[in-house]
Amino acid sequence: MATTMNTQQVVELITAVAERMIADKDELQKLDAELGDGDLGRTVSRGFTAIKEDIAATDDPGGDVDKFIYKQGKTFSNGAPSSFGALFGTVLMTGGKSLRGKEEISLLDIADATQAALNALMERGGAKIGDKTMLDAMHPAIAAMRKAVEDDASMGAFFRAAADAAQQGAEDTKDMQSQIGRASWQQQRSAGKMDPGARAIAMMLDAAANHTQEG
Amino acid sequence: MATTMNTQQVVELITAVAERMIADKDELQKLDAELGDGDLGRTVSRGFTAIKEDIAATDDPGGDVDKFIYKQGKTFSNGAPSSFGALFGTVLMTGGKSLRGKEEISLLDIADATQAALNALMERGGAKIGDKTMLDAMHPAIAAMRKAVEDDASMGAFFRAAADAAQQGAEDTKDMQSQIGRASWQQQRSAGKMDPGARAIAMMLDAAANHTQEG
Amino acid sequence: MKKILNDPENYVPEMLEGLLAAHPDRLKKAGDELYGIVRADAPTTGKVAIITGGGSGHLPVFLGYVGKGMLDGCAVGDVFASPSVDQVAATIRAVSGGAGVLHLIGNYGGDVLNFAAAADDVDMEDDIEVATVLVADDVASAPSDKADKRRGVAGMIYAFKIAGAVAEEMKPLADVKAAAEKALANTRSMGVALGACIVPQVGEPTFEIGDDEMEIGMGIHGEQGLERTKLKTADEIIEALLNPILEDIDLEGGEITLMLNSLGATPLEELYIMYRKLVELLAAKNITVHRPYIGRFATSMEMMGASLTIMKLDDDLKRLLDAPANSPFFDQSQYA
Amino acid sequence: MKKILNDPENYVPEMLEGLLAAHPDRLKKAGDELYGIVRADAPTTGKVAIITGGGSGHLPVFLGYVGKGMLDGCAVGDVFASPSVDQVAATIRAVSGGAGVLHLIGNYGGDVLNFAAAADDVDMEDDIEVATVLVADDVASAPSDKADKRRGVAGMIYAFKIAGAVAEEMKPLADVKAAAEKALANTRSMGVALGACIVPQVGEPTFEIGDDEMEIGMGIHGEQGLERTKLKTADEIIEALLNPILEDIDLEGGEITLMLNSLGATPLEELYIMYRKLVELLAAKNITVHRPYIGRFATSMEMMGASLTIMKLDDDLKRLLDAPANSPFFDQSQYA
Ligand SMILES: Nc1ncnc2c1ncn2[C@@H]1O[C@H](COP(=O)(O)OP(=O)(O)O)[C@@H](O)[C@H]1O
Ligand SMILES: Nc1ncnc2c1ncn2[C@@H]1O[C@H](COP(=O)(O)OP(=O)(O)O)[C@@H](O)[C@H]1O
Ligand SMILES: [Mg+2]
Ligand SMILES: [Mg+2]
Ligand SMILES: [Mg+2]
Ligand SMILES: [Mg+2]
Repeated sequence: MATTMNTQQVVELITAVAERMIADKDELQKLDAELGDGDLGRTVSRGFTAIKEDIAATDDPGGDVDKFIYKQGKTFSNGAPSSFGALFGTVLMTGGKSLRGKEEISLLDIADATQAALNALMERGGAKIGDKTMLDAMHPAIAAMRKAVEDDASMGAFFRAAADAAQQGAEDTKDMQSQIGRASWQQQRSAGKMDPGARAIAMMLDAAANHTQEG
Repeated sequence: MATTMNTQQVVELITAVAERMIADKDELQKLDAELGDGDLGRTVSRGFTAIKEDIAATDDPGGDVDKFIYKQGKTFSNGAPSSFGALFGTVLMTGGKSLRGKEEISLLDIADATQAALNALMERGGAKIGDKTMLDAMHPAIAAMRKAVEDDASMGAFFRAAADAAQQGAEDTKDMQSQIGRASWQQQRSAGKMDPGARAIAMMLDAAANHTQEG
Repeated sequence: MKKILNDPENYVPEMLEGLLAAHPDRLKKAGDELYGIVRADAPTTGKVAIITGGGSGHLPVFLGYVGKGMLDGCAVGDVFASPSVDQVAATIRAVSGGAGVLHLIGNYGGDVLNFAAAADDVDMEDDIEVATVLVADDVASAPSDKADKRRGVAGMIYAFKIAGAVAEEMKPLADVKAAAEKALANTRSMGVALGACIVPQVGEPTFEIGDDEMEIGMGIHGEQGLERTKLKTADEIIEALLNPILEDIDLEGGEITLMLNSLGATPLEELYIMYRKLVELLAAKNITVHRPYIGRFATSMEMMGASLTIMKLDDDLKRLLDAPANSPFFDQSQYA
Repeated sequence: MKKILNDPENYVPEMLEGLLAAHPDRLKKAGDELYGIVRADAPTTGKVAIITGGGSGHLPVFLGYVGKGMLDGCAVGDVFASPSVDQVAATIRAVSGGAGVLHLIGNYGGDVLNFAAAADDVDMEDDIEVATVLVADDVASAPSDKADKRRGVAGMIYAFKIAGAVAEEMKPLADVKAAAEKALANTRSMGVALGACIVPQVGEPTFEIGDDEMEIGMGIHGEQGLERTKLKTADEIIEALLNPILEDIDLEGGEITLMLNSLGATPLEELYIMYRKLVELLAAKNITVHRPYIGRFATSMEMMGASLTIMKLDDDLKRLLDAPANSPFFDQSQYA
């Protein structure tokens, strides 16, 4: 099985993730209502709907893979202008930039792009690992991705490992106290609740794993 | 049995009426909620409480009967400044003025004073008989008072006849359409409901009848 | 009852004490009378004084319009109740500058009677000349052949503004009265309620209204309106407010000012949503809008709903409307 | 959901269309961008431009302070949501008068990120210099050793007013920024909620609160507060709002201005009842009040509750606070 993706495959992957996130938005809505302001479900559904619309509106939704991913970052953040919208937009934009010039992307490229995105998030948003954010799902996911690359895993196994690690990371946020964003205003009371952004990341990776394992 | 009252007896009569009106204010509240703004219970209880307080605060609550009644009119209307407060204040003030110079008041005096008050109300408030107001209780009550005087009735019988006539007048307001005051805004929808001010007049006369029949 | 208060019986006096503490540069008591609120520099010698009054619970109505370019004083009643004769008389005495006093009040029985009795008192006791103009702008409350029976709502603010501007020009009482009458002859209002308010001393809503209902034409004290229906859209609601006004006064092709007013809880956002449709409807009749007032000008505490008031303009009314005015609740500066 | 609206998805664009129809003399779109509202005469050449932005549903915040003496423009988000990068960038471009632009925004993640990204865009694409000041005045949202994490509430209005007055004096960007920072260093806020509001696109209350409950320190989007208790008296509530502020900033013996603000449904009457106690409490600490603002300045649609904001004054801040300002929502004329 292939361990690279061309633009068309990336479009399909993102579309699959988008479907899943729109379908499961209520779970995120509820988590964000507990810890934040309850709009994360709306944010992901608006952001991914904007991406789907953009893909549908473009004759050849492919083109250069780096530019495509970058553009979807802009689309996501303009379509869903909340914290997560801006930050996940940054993930895609930074990820796209880090793939500059590639025709096809490898699993290692994906791990590297996710790492670049993580760094950019920390710079943009000022959060650290352990602050109870989406970073705490991305960080273990990257480690799992690298390990999967080392182990010559299939693309499906690669995303499955990343998804599981992200989910564990999301679970672990329950024990953390929010240090940043809306949830930080809850101070001690934030303990015990799962970070909705971390769960969103885990959910996306799970959708990616399902999609690539099917294939 | 006497058919005149001195100031002291008027004080006792007004006090008895006051007690009754304060006790039964909820009935008026409900009628006014149907046809007006639901404050008539509060109005009568505030007005009569002010009168009771004024009586309690005065060493010799008697003095000249005309001045006493006039003063209680001012007290009532300042203590309960709604339509009914102003109008019933006018009743007492006009009644007091019409008794100018009297030491004792006869039943005929009371009928004449009530007639004077009715005239003043029509002038002040612009309502006519049949407009569905307190006038429609006072008007038949005056006729009954005059008949009782002709019949040499006792004071108790005099007030009982007036009270019954007033109550019949209040019942008859159900068939009228409000032409004046807040209730007139209900236009056709005012039909079928008893005028709260008319009922208040009937209730006062009933209290007066009970008091004087006891005596 | 969800309200920020202490003893409900002290709702009005405590509100007034807070008001006087907040704005001592602009407002004071009428002598010793807490229930009489007048300009800090009252009386203004030689100027006709304008007073209003009525029940509390409608801020900025009534006392919020006491200030330069508008009212000289206001007699304050308990929540939804008239001020007393003595309170009105004290207010008159505190503002009288020797040129007469105009009573500019809503057409509510208690207020009309008590202001009239107070006018008698100051006429007899102080030789103060009083003229009276009643505000009766709510088209929902009586048909046009009984227009004098209508109750007064937000339209009174236009009368305050116009008559106040004329008084500020030091015109005589007859002119100030005529200006108020002219403003009101050109003014009509119509309201809608979505949710009730609670009179503090009562503790329960003034009326019941279903979660999906509204009432067109309801009065500002919860007086029954014209029609109880399912909640309609913003576009339908503004049309239901505008149409009875257009039927009552000919505005076609003319210039108007208007007041789109929240009864309290309805947010400004929703007023602007309605306004969007309103200008469309007016444009279709070639009616142009000058200086729209959109906000909370006459409320019923936390009542949910809105009212629309329209005043037809001519050059004269327009000039008087544009004149500056200032109170702690209403500031129309030279800029606007 | 009891709201006057058409399609909930159109709540914000219809509101903006109504706004622009109502005030074409004072406001316009940022080019083609409906979600950017700027002064009708923007840009002002040579003047530092100040913009803000954030979610809708808080009128007069944010766009209500676009006007002479205050802001030049505002990027508008959906209800309780940030404006997008493109919307912010369009707003910047429409107001930039060549002297730089100050972002003066609440400390909310989405807004902070999107305004920063827009600043990058206009820096790279248009050579516009942007400085940013975050409003973080709500003492309930973080302890004083983490004051930079606090959220921004009504205190931003003082920053708009002070920085706006300095910009109007044609001072450079550094001075305007410093003025905003100084105002905010002197400003603290604290709120209480009695009842929730409904986000139109959600259709259900943002939080549940019992009929006899209140929550001290709740955020303006329903963010959980410090303490949920039984409904207290007005005197107790204002003390609960004041005390955390006094613990956070030393005001004893000084002069302040203050804003006693209704979150929407709470009537002005109740603000004055609280104010009565508030001046008493302040007087006991020898704190004097200059120019109190009492009304609806920063709301959450029909939320019931109130907030208290205090800004400590010196001669400089006082002069800038007193400077005239004018918008369709805020008019501080020469009179007052
Ligand atoms: N500064 C930050 N850095 C990284 N992640 C963040 C940051 N701020 C918020 N997040 C993530 O965003 C999620 C909330 O997103 P969202 O609901 O859009 O926020 P809001 O409604 O407060 O704008 C959080 O659960 C967290 O994972
Ligand atoms: N102009 C009037 N003339 C005679 N009676 C009147 C008049 N207006 C009102 N009333 C009487 O007053 C009663 C209502 O009194 P009240 O509740 O005090 O009025 P409101 O609350 O409207 O001021 C009516 O039921 C009617 O009997
Ligand atoms: Mg959120
Ligand atoms: Mg009544
Ligand atoms: Mg009444
Ligand atoms: Mg949000």
